Amino acid sequence: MSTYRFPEPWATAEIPGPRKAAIIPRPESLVAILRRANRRLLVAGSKALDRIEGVDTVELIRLLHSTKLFTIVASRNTAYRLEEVGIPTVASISVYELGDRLRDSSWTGFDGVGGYDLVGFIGFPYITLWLVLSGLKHFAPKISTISLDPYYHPHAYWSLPNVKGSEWYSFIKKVADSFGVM
Amino acid sequence: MSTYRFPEPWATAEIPGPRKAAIIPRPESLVAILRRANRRLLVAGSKALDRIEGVDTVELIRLLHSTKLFTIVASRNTAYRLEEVGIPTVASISVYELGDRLRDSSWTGFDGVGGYDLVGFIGFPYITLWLVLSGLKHFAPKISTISLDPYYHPHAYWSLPNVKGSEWYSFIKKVADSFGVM
Amino acid sequence: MSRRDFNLRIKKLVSDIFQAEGLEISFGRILEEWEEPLGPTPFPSITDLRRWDHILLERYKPFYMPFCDLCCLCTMGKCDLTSGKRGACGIDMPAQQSRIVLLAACIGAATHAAHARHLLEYLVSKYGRDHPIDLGGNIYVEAPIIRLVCGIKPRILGDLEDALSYVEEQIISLLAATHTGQEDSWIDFESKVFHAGMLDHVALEIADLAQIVALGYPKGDPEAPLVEIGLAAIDQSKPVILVVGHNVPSAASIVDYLVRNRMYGAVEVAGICCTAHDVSRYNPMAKIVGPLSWQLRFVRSGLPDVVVVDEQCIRADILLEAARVKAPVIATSIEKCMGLPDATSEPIDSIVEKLVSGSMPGILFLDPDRVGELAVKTALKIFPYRQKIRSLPSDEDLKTLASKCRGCRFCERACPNNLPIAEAINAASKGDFNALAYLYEICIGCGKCEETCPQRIPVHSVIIQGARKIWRNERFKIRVGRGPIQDVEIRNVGRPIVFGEIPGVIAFVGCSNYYNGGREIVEIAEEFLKRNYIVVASGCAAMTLAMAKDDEGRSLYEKYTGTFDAGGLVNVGSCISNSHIAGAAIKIAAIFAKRNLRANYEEIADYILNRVGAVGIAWGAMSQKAAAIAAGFWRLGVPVIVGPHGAKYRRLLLGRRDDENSWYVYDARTGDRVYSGPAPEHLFVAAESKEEAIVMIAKLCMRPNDTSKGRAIKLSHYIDLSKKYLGCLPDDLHLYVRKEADIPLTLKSEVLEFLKSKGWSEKPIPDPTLLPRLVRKR
Amino acid sequence: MSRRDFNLRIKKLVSDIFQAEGLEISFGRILEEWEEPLGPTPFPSITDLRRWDHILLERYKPFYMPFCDLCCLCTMGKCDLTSGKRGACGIDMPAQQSRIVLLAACIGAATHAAHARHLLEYLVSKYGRDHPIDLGGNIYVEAPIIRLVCGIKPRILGDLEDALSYVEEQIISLLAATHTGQEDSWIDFESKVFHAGMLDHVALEIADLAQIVALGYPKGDPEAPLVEIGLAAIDQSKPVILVVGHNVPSAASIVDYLVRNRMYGAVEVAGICCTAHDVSRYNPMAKIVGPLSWQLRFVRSGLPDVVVVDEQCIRADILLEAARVKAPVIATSIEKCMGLPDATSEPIDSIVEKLVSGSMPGILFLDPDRVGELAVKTALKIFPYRQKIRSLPSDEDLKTLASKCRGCRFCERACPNNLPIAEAINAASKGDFNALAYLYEICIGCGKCEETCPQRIPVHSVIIQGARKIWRNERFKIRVGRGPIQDVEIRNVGRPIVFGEIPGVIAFVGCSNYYNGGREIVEIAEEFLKRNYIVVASGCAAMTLAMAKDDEGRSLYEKYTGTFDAGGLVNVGSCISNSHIAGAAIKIAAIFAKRNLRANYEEIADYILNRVGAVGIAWGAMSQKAAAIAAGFWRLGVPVIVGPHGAKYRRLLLGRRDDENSWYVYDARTGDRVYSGPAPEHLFVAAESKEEAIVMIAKLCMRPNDTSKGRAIKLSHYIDLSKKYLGCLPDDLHLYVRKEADIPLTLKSEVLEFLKSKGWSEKPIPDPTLLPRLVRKR
Ligand code: SF4
Ligand code: SF4
Ligand code: SF4
Ligand code: SF4
Ligand code: SF4
Ligand code: SF4
Ligand code: SF4
Ligand code: SF4
Repeated sequence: MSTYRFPEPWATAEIPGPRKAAIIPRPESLVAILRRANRRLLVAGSKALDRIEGVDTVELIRLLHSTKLFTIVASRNTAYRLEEVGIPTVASISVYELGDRLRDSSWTGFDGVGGYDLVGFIGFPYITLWLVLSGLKHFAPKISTISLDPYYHPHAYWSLPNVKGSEWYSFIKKVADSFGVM
Repeated sequence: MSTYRFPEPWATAEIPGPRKAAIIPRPESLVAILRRANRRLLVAGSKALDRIEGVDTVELIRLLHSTKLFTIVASRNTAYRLEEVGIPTVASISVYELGDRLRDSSWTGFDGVGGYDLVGFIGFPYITLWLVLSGLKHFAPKISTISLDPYYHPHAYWSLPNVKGSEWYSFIKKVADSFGVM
Repeated sequence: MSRRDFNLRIKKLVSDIFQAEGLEISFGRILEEWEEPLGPTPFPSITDLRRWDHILLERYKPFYMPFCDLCCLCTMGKCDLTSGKRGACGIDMPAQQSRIVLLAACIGAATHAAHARHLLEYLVSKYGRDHPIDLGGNIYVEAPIIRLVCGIKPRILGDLEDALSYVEEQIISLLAATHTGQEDSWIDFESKVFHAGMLDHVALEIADLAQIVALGYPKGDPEAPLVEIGLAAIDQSKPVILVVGHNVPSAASIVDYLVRNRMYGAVEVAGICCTAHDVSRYNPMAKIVGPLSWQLRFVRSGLPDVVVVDEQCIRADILLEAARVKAPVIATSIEKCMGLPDATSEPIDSIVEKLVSGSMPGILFLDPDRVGELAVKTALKIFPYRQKIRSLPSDEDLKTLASKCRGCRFCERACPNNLPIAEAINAASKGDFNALAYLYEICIGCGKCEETCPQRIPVHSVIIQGARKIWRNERFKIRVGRGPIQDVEIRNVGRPIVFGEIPGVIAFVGCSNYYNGGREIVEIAEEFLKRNYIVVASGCAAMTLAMAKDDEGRSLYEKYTGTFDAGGLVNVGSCISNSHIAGAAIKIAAIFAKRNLRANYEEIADYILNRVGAVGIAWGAMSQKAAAIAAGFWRLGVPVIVGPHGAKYRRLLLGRRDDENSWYVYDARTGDRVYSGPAPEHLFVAAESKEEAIVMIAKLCMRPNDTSKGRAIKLSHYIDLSKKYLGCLPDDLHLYVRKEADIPLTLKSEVLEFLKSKGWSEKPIPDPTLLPRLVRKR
Repeated sequence: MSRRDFNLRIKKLVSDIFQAEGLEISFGRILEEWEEPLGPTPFPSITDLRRWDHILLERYKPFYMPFCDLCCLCTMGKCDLTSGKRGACGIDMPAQQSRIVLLAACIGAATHAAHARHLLEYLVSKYGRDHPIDLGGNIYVEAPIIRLVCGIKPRILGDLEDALSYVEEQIISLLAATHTGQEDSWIDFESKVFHAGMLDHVALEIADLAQIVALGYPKGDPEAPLVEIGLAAIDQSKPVILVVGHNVPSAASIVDYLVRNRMYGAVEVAGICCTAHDVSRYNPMAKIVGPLSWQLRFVRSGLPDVVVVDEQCIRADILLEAARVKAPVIATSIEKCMGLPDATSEPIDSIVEKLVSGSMPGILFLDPDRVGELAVKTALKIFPYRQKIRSLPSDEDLKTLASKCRGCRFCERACPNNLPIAEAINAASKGDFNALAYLYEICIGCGKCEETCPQRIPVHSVIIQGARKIWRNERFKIRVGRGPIQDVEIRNVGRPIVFGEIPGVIAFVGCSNYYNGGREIVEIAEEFLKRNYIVVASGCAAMTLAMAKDDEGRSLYEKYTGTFDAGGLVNVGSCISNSHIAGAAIKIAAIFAKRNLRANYEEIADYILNRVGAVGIAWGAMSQKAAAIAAGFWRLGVPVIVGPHGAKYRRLLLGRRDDENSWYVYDARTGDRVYSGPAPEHLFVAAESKEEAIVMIAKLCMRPNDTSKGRAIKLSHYIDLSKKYLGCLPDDLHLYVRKEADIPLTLKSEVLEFLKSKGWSEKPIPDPTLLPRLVRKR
């Protein structure tokens, strides 16, 4: 990954502070992280229907979905379109409302069974995710948040670095492949 | 250098922003930087008489002095003691006053001949140097500032990383050696 | 002021009267000569409404999204507040975030208070303390906010000073609470934020009331005139004076001078930001360029010959930008002196000379009454020389400039909206300017792209020039700010609003820091106008609403009436006119529902929260003032939706629809605790997308007090919009249906099926209140 | 207020009088009934003294050291301001830094103004508006700052309200200038900072004057009583009420209740921070624990049984810390509600019950007059149960805790002073606590070390417990704050100060954020006391000066007299008593030099800058208030030195001794421009070390007006101190010798030799001024 050595926030000025996301250097690392988790949530954002860095984001969500690892939720404007293309979401919810629930340690999740220990995010405007991840970093200390967008997100617990679209695609693809799909 | 991969400010919270000092990875790099410069100033700070990270800072200043590269100035409380041990200073000056002159592009230096293009700092309380380097980063854009203290100084143009005292000593020693001294 | 303090103040007054008998008359009038009894909280101090605030904040808890991990406010810092750590003063992250919110709200409220102070001093000096506050025959409740908060009824300009001194004193105390080692609890910081918001609204009302009555603005006229807006509305063949800012005296002085000297028509007066609103309220011959984000593009276009700035939201580089097109700047406010020499006491002609010759790029001139002469003379004299010098690249240069781009994308990474600039520049280098034109439509005109470009490409100028075809036709109509809502309008719509038959009042307010361009709020507004909601607007948002045309070339203001009624689009005016939006909500409680207004804040706010389906949309809120205005709405029980950038205000106030306990109210008839549904669900929320916002607006208009008929109407819109924009039935529908009668007839089977799947059953419809003391039978 | 505005106000008053005849008396008195003619700038607005500010700022230019590369104040940000880039609003880095300085100064000034407002309202309610402002027979110029700034002469408490309303209104306008899109020039931001500072001083004077005259504090008594200070001064065998903060009514109420019920002696009243100063001025039986940095150590010691907090500089975690030692907290200020339930209207005994039982860790109680009863009853009742529970580790636990340390040094990296903690903990794990004791002496008690320790070692507690031998003997004497300087003292010292025979007035003020412990300022102060400088002190610094003993066990206050005269050590009191320090400088101009005082700011400041050798030292300045206080001194022409952390205020105001042009003044006799030497060299400077500070102080005491005799004395100290602490002759000596007669006799040959090496020649001694209008012959 060409930008691996530059863990700067994609939006240059959005410097967070001393606690910054660890870079996920290789697909295998992400695979390992995913395997370790128990209850995984994937959140598809308000830009998930757009091409991001030239990549069809929905395609990546489909790949992630096919790993069968995730409960999937999506931003209000996104959810039904994912449903339409065959990606089931358990809820359509504002990412801020979601953040507000995630930071409540007594919240029992969308199935009423319990909270999530790993939450991946994909398909967001940079600033929206930056802020929500900040809220979670500070107030949901037990959740591992992962930015799966092709931008370094310092407020996440784990983040991809800033990468080109093609690299992003192949990264996610490799992760999905490791779980034996397609 | 063991901490090479952690270019965090030594004072954890003193995060500056998007523009951060480049690490000087090896003594040879510093040697190259020094060779490229024309007018070099070395500033010994208010802590230069103390042991820093267990190292006799005056000894390091002596080493740097012996390269004959630098005009040396020192903080008010430091200058005469350097003189006493045979390290000549052209001035004893508050580092803030010095910063105020350095940012004045019409200032002609201590010899009236011209400004400095490279200014090294050694022997400072972390926060003092952090602030002065910030002033210079923003308002003396043409000067390459170098933190020679064993702490990463993000506001410098070049900085050592956070290093142990022994590493610091041998780093400076090697630099001095390259200029054929001792 | 606490009860005790109020009594003290009365005592003090009495002793004054003792000393100076004559006083009895003037203070007596203010405190006594008004039929309405004094409510419990006249001139409330920080803690007097704290209980109400805590009620709200227990339901609408802040979700903090720290904008920075650090605190850097004192010399013990920076302090790292991550992972639950406390700073050197002992503060933790929630308190620190709410502290910064309070700081922003104080800055905002202070800005309006200072604005009101300058304006009031000026108007009093010019029109006398005794100038009556008379809004004409249709408006008797002249100052709903001042009556509500202060418990006084202002009759003359001078009376407004009492309210203003109170506001100033209270803001000082709030600001003090942000000092290191003061407030340490998030909930009390937030309560103080609400207080700042309430004070801000008082300041807004003082300022707008004063200028309406003194300067003869429209007094609630639904048929206020239409004026022109847009870059292309400005006639280049004439000398152009650009006025930018918020405080109208200088701009009014220009108009006066032109009128007095019969030169109107020979010189264009063009405004940006609220001064534009207000000068067009003063004289509809003035033109409006656009909202604050139009500053760079208009100045660089070279059209303005003189730039007159007053205060607030004016670019900090306006002097530099104006100098690049050789347009002199006249600064007129003590709050924005710009380092310029003070020429107030110099003879006008010698100043004109200096400005025209370019020996001075600008001056500070602090006499509003003479600004007109100075600006006009300068404009007339410089006009022949300037020849509308531009600082935009020529068409030919565009390609050359664009071809310097190395595709590093630093511009995108600096852009607040991370717009796809590099791609557009790349296309431009090949002669295709369409992508630039697209950028123009969504760019907020901040200039950060070009500040950061290592190739020194004037990116923003490239965008503007690339989009010249658009702005050369940018010419629309906007209805001049009409000011307050008439009492009679309130009487007409009060019932349908409170009972839900008018499905909601939607206010578009605030700045133009849009995430995705201004077009979105036009679409949102029209969606609701078509559905017979009442739409009101102010400030930059009111301008943006004008800046689109339908197929017949009409703007929304031409398509919809200016009446405060179903399907009306009401431009109240500038940012300080936001007071009339809050005022309308208050007047519904007072005029329609006959609740006591005077110093009766809690009850009125409780009324509005539970009964008045009003929602504020600040889609591009940028400023500290916007933060204060929003806070004023929160305390009053009006929810506010911001666009994606609004989340940068550091926290949202979110309800939890999944937490049943949050939504119990008292039934005022019985005292029972009754589940009322999550209505309104949030007090302050950012929407991620236009689609989400539209559906959210419809939802936030529901109120516990809705009659079944009203609820059915509101639900039909909610459901319809949800289907249209989100492709599904709302998943929380069951929480809003209390009785079968609430279900819109046409959707009955579908909804019933959904309700069944949720195990729904009927619930009582309460006479809702959150205040135990309002329960009638106990 | 501009001239015009002032006239308006007069007009307004006249019309008021017209309406209400009785008013004539009261306003007439304020404006007319005073022999001194009204100067040019009564109630100055932001721009009225701008010219003076610009004169100062052209000489003393800010050297900005940005504390952050970013701006995060609005939703268009964060903006990157590095490399000359401008933010989305167009602002650049110098403007942004000065904007933040202004914000801090506004917060500081607002805190004092709110403090003054609360206090004044309380005292007026209790003692009446007519309570006379009478400082006794030795003080006729009762309110030098108010007279100077406002042009009024307050005779009763009520008169102070006029000045306070002015302060509030102006701060609001300054705060407004920090809003996005307002001021954009660093020099005008800095001018506004000066304005904030001047307003702050007015607020300080209002507050201290009001409490002195109403509560019967010492009125400039040089022999104000000595009281005890230090942890060991507190008698553990009694119930202890700790009062923390700044606003005295609650603390006074405790004393009153004890006195009224003859219980003084049975309960200890111990104070931290300014409330401690003020309660000891009220009743010298109260004891002082120490400055703000003593909060954690004292609470953790378990000594306090009840903690009563009012406002300002109180730790944000005090409730948590107090709960750990089971001491209930009573919050008493609207500015610090702490999220606690408001129990003001509950019966005292039921509150006591809740606090003692622990069912509530604290309450908010907003009736100062009844706080005494509440606090005392709670203390008496809880005392037998609490048994002085500590939250410090036991001696045995110390080693165990220390041995958990992994040497990661995160504590050091979080410590504001990067203290060598890990080493000390390591030594402690081996049973050697000496290094801990050393840390105790220099630690500022912030607790960041333990917040960050991954091993959860309570680092600060470990330090305290390791140093128990020190604080178990921490017991000293401090002279109670005496308040103002007497007119007769001014008369005595005016001449020697102005002509240089008393070499300087040195004020130790501000907080205890020391870089290297408090001991340093004791050393600095004593150096100058021994040399017959006048030393004054206030706030936390005045406490620190007491906290060291000589070989005979005496503190500085016991060794030096309390007279404002050569070699005197004058504790004026709390932070708001800083007004008397500024007041003394002003009174020198007014009483000694007979300059008109009333509304004559520029002339008096020019006088002080050029003639009064006064220097402020805020060695541990931490707060926004300290920033405001310092700014007040700058505008008045008094230079301020801060310790190393003070550079975090984001900029210094530095003169350039190497730039000859900066140092020309007018000779008031001739109008000639005369080189006056760099005196004073800086307006605001941080010192890197104690040694540098000492020499700098001596230097900054020189003034252009010094007679040769005076200059010779000042130079002899400057040279002597430079040799003693910096090992050499000052390198700028030649700039301060105007005539041979300036050279100290004993050093003549040495100095002459030096002068020769510099090519020195004699220069005239001017009658110095920076104001052309003060030139007598033109
Ligand atoms: S105010 Fe508190 S958290 Fe902020 S820098 Fe100061 S000590 Fe740290
Ligand atoms: S001017 Fe427009 S394109 Fe440039 S950074 Fe600002 S919003 Fe983005
Ligand atoms: S910053 Fe400049 S060079 Fe880089 S992509 Fe943008 S326009 Fe091109
Ligand atoms: S709060 Fe703002 S100014 Fe302070 S460190 Fe963070 S980004 Fe920088
Ligand atoms: S105030 Fe200006 S510099 Fe600061 S964040 Fe807003 S736009 Fe950026
Ligand atoms: S409490 Fe003392 S040792 Fe600990 S971080 Fe603060 S100053 Fe340093
Ligand atoms: S942070 Fe804790 S573990 Fe690390 S060195 Fe300090 S005391 Fe030891
Ligand atoms: S000196 Fe500083 S810390 Fe002490 S009381 Fe005053 S402002 Fe607070």
